[in-house]
Amino acid sequence: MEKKTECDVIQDTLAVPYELAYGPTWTRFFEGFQQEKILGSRCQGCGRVLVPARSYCPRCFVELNNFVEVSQEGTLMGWVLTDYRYYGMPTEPPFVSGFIKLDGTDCNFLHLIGGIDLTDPDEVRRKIKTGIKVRAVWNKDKRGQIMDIKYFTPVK
Amino acid sequence: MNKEFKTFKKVLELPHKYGAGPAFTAFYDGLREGKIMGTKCPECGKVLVPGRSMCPKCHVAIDKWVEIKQKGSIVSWAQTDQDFFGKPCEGTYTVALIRLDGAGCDFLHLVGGNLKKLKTGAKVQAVWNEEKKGHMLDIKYFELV
Amino acid sequence: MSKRVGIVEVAMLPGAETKDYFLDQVFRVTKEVIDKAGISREEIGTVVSASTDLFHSGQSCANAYYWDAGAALLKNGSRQDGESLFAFAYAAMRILSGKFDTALVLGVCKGSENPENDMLTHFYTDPFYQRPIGINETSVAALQKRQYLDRCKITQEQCAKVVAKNLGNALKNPYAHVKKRVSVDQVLGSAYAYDPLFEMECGPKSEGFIAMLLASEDKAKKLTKTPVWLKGYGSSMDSFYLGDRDLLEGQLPNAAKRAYAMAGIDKPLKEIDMMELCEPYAFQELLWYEDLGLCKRGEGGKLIDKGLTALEGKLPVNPSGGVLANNPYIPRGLYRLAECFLQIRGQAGEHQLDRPVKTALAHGTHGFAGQCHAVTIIGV
Amino acid sequence: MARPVGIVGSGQTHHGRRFDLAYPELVSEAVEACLKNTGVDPKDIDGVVYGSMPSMMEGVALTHFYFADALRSVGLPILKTETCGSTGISLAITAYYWIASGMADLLLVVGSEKMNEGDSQATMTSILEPFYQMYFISGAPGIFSLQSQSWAERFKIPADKVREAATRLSLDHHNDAFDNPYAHIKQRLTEEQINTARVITYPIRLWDVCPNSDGACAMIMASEKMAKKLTKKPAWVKGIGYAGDEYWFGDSDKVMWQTAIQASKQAYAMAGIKNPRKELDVAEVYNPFTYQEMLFYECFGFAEFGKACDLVLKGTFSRDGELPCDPSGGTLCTNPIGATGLIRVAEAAMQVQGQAGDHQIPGAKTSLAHAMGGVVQYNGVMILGSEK
Repeated sequence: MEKKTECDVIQDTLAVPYELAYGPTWTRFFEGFQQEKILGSRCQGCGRVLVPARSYCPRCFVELNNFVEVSQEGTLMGWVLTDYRYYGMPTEPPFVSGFIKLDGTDCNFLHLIGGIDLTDPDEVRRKIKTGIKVRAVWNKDKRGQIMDIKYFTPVK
Repeated sequence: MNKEFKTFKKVLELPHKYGAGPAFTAFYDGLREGKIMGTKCPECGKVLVPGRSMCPKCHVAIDKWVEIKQKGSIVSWAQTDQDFFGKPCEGTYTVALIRLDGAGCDFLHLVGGNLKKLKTGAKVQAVWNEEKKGHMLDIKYFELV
Repeated sequence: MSKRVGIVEVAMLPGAETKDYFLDQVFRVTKEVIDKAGISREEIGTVVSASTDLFHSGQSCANAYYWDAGAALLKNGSRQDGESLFAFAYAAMRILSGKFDTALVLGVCKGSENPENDMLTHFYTDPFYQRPIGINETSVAALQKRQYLDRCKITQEQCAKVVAKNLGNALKNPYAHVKKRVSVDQVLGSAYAYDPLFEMECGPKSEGFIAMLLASEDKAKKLTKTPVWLKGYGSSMDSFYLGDRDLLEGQLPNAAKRAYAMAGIDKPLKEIDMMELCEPYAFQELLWYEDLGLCKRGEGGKLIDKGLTALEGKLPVNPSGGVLANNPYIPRGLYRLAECFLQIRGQAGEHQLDRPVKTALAHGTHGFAGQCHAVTIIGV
Repeated sequence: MARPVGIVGSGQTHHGRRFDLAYPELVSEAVEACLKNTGVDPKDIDGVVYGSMPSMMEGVALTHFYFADALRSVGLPILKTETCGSTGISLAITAYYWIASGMADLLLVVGSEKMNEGDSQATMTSILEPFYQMYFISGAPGIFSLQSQSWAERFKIPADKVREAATRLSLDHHNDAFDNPYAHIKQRLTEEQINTARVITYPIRLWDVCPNSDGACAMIMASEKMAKKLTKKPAWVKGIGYAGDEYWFGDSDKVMWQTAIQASKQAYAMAGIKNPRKELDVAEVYNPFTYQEMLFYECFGFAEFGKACDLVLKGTFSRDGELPCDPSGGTLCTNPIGATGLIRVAEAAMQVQGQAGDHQIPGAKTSLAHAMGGVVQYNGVMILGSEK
């Protein structure tokens, strides 16, 4: 048989279904979302307020079973503008993901930054800067999931 | 924990392009021509089917291709009428390890047609689909002789 | 170099499927073993976990997800993919190297979140040859069983006896998933999963969360009055394509040979007091008896006929109920080892054997028809 | 004390887009090259350590089954180590402990990835759970962009200066890759081209980012006795460090990044290194992104915090600089993920063995290899030396 220089390629898409359990802590956290509340947990060991709420502190390794409502305003600690489509993207690009330190908390919360025109990258860079204050904007229709917060928008 | 918590259903969809490499490409080319192609290891002389680019025992490169007989005998078989993920056929599914005449290993494929006399050791021969696409299932199944 | 590695403590969750959150379960079992051993998270030297990416977890890099829940924060840790006895062995190696005093071994698999095992094991196949034929672990087990019945004259009744024995044992095991008494006739009357393999001969799909604390000889003696020592370990891998293998002459004898040599065991039937074997398909337990040197090839059926491996037999096998009663795919090897540990300690509870257990063997296997085996021997 | 462990040698595939081979054949290419380079008799091998990144990329679950024959592991004990992006270095670390424990004398260590067969962006996203983080981290470029911007902001480094330093790194590494016969991207670039290339995620541009490569790397590691029998000049494992932090990205500081700092400190302590910039002769830093590379220089103590740009621009890390970094072209030019960390170790070993060919750093005696993985979570460091 003659040796081919081009080899065959088989194309295929695997689709594998999973059903993930929320468990008590995520359930409570997203119940909070339905009342437009962001819930965190205070660690009795290190005193840090962690958000989203947790069932344990990774550093102190103690169980946490308290929920504290945290501020819906915070400081933007970092951000990234994404202008390409990918598997699992939250919304059509362009969009900005941000790293937000909600007031009174001790870690950064991840969400979208929006409420401004995102089509011109230079304009985005003028309006979105690390260190600015941002505030949560909620969707009217709440389904008990992370995108119930539409985005965080810069506070004038 | 008596309370039932909700669940999140997700389907992971993973697109893949698998490079078949020289050995499977050659094997598929054989299927396109209605042939079952194997290779003969220059060291141990074992005939392997499907053909390989390297002998899994001697680890020497192989490029000597040989056509394999399309008849053989059933070494083992398993059967179900139920549906299951990845089932390649309708109705009764019979998968078998078949020792093709002259081969040094078993060939995995389906057994079909009249299955009344199906048993270990039974003689079978390949039945081909009319249209051949360079795919394992160009051989429709092996039928009892 | 540490001379020996001891198992100090173990904690595990039952196999029944729950709607609990994955990370909560990892945290709970990890915290439990740490508390039982009376140490702090900081004192743990290293963490080696076992899990698998995507297919049995729905997530890539699954170990990144449970890293902190598994007490590994800022630790030099690692992960083994697929087989939890690998994680045990690797953790033991880390201690034997002299670089760590303690090691936490984790095995996690949330079966409740996954599709059926047969869908996932279908992806063990190569995309070119075996996948289009539609095989999965169960259909391949049926191919293996056919050869066992044909070549070794094992009977269907003998295979069904394994189910009756193991599920009977599981009735008293609080960690077992399947709890029902079944008779040989019920097994033989169940539908075929794939002819000649009965549905009731197949293990379930279970959850598994297990944490085990290991320590160097000196440290283990400080942490517990009753450490259980690692005596021997061996593993071995087989060829990939089914047609290239003899499904009855696999690699378990090789893995066992290595473990026996390390443990100094010549006559396993005499020198080992109990075994926990990984038998996702009932007939495999009989085949494994032979591979482990308990009897000659083809005589596995006689062993079960004689009741030799029953709870009250000479060498009880799977007093926990085995994988037929609880099948958390990845950690199932570690569950076997945990049962051995508890039996040696006399802490197995209601299903504690009625005589002292000094040496025990735990076995893990994964892959089609036992492509890979791992054997661990522990003792006082 | 642990038994000394040495690296005898290694073999790599020609990395790139390899649709000319099926995946097991690609693995085999590296294994056979390694056996040829080292002259090891396969019968002497006690066991195999294998790993890739996630199974998702391959579309085959538990690939150690699939590659059993190519890995020459049939009949042998095997360990399957996987720690995401850091898999490669974790493989070498696994072999180290296996040999140091006394349970093996000679191991074959193999890492591989076929990045072009799967959807690497989708794979990256599937690392994240769908409750919270998955939506906001747009694959590797997104997360690394976030990290680098936070770094520049923290130390008030002007954007122009960061750009200039990143361009210098990109230019150097792409030039270096021409001296590495196995490198994937071989492209002569100009500063202009790098500075004006397409933005991936601001401020990261095309030539700041690694490619998707298909490739494999195999390495032989051995006990002291065995290593000395097999080669006159083994590379000895002098130090090991590894650490991981929280899964939730917002929980820990990724600028003065504790896992990178701690992993390097552990490795330095074991190797007795006090001043890494002076005592190391060459480093193979895992650098899929130019910006992030500078952050590593600082965490590893090659530069003070906030000062990496200055040293890059001074040429400290260039081929003829004080501490040459990634003379192989690094991850920036070649990234078959599961193999990448092992390639870093193999390259670092070749340097102290004097076998790095055209990209040899003359007289190198002590080297560092590094890999990173997880949701910007893991760092592993290995120090190698020509003296035991």
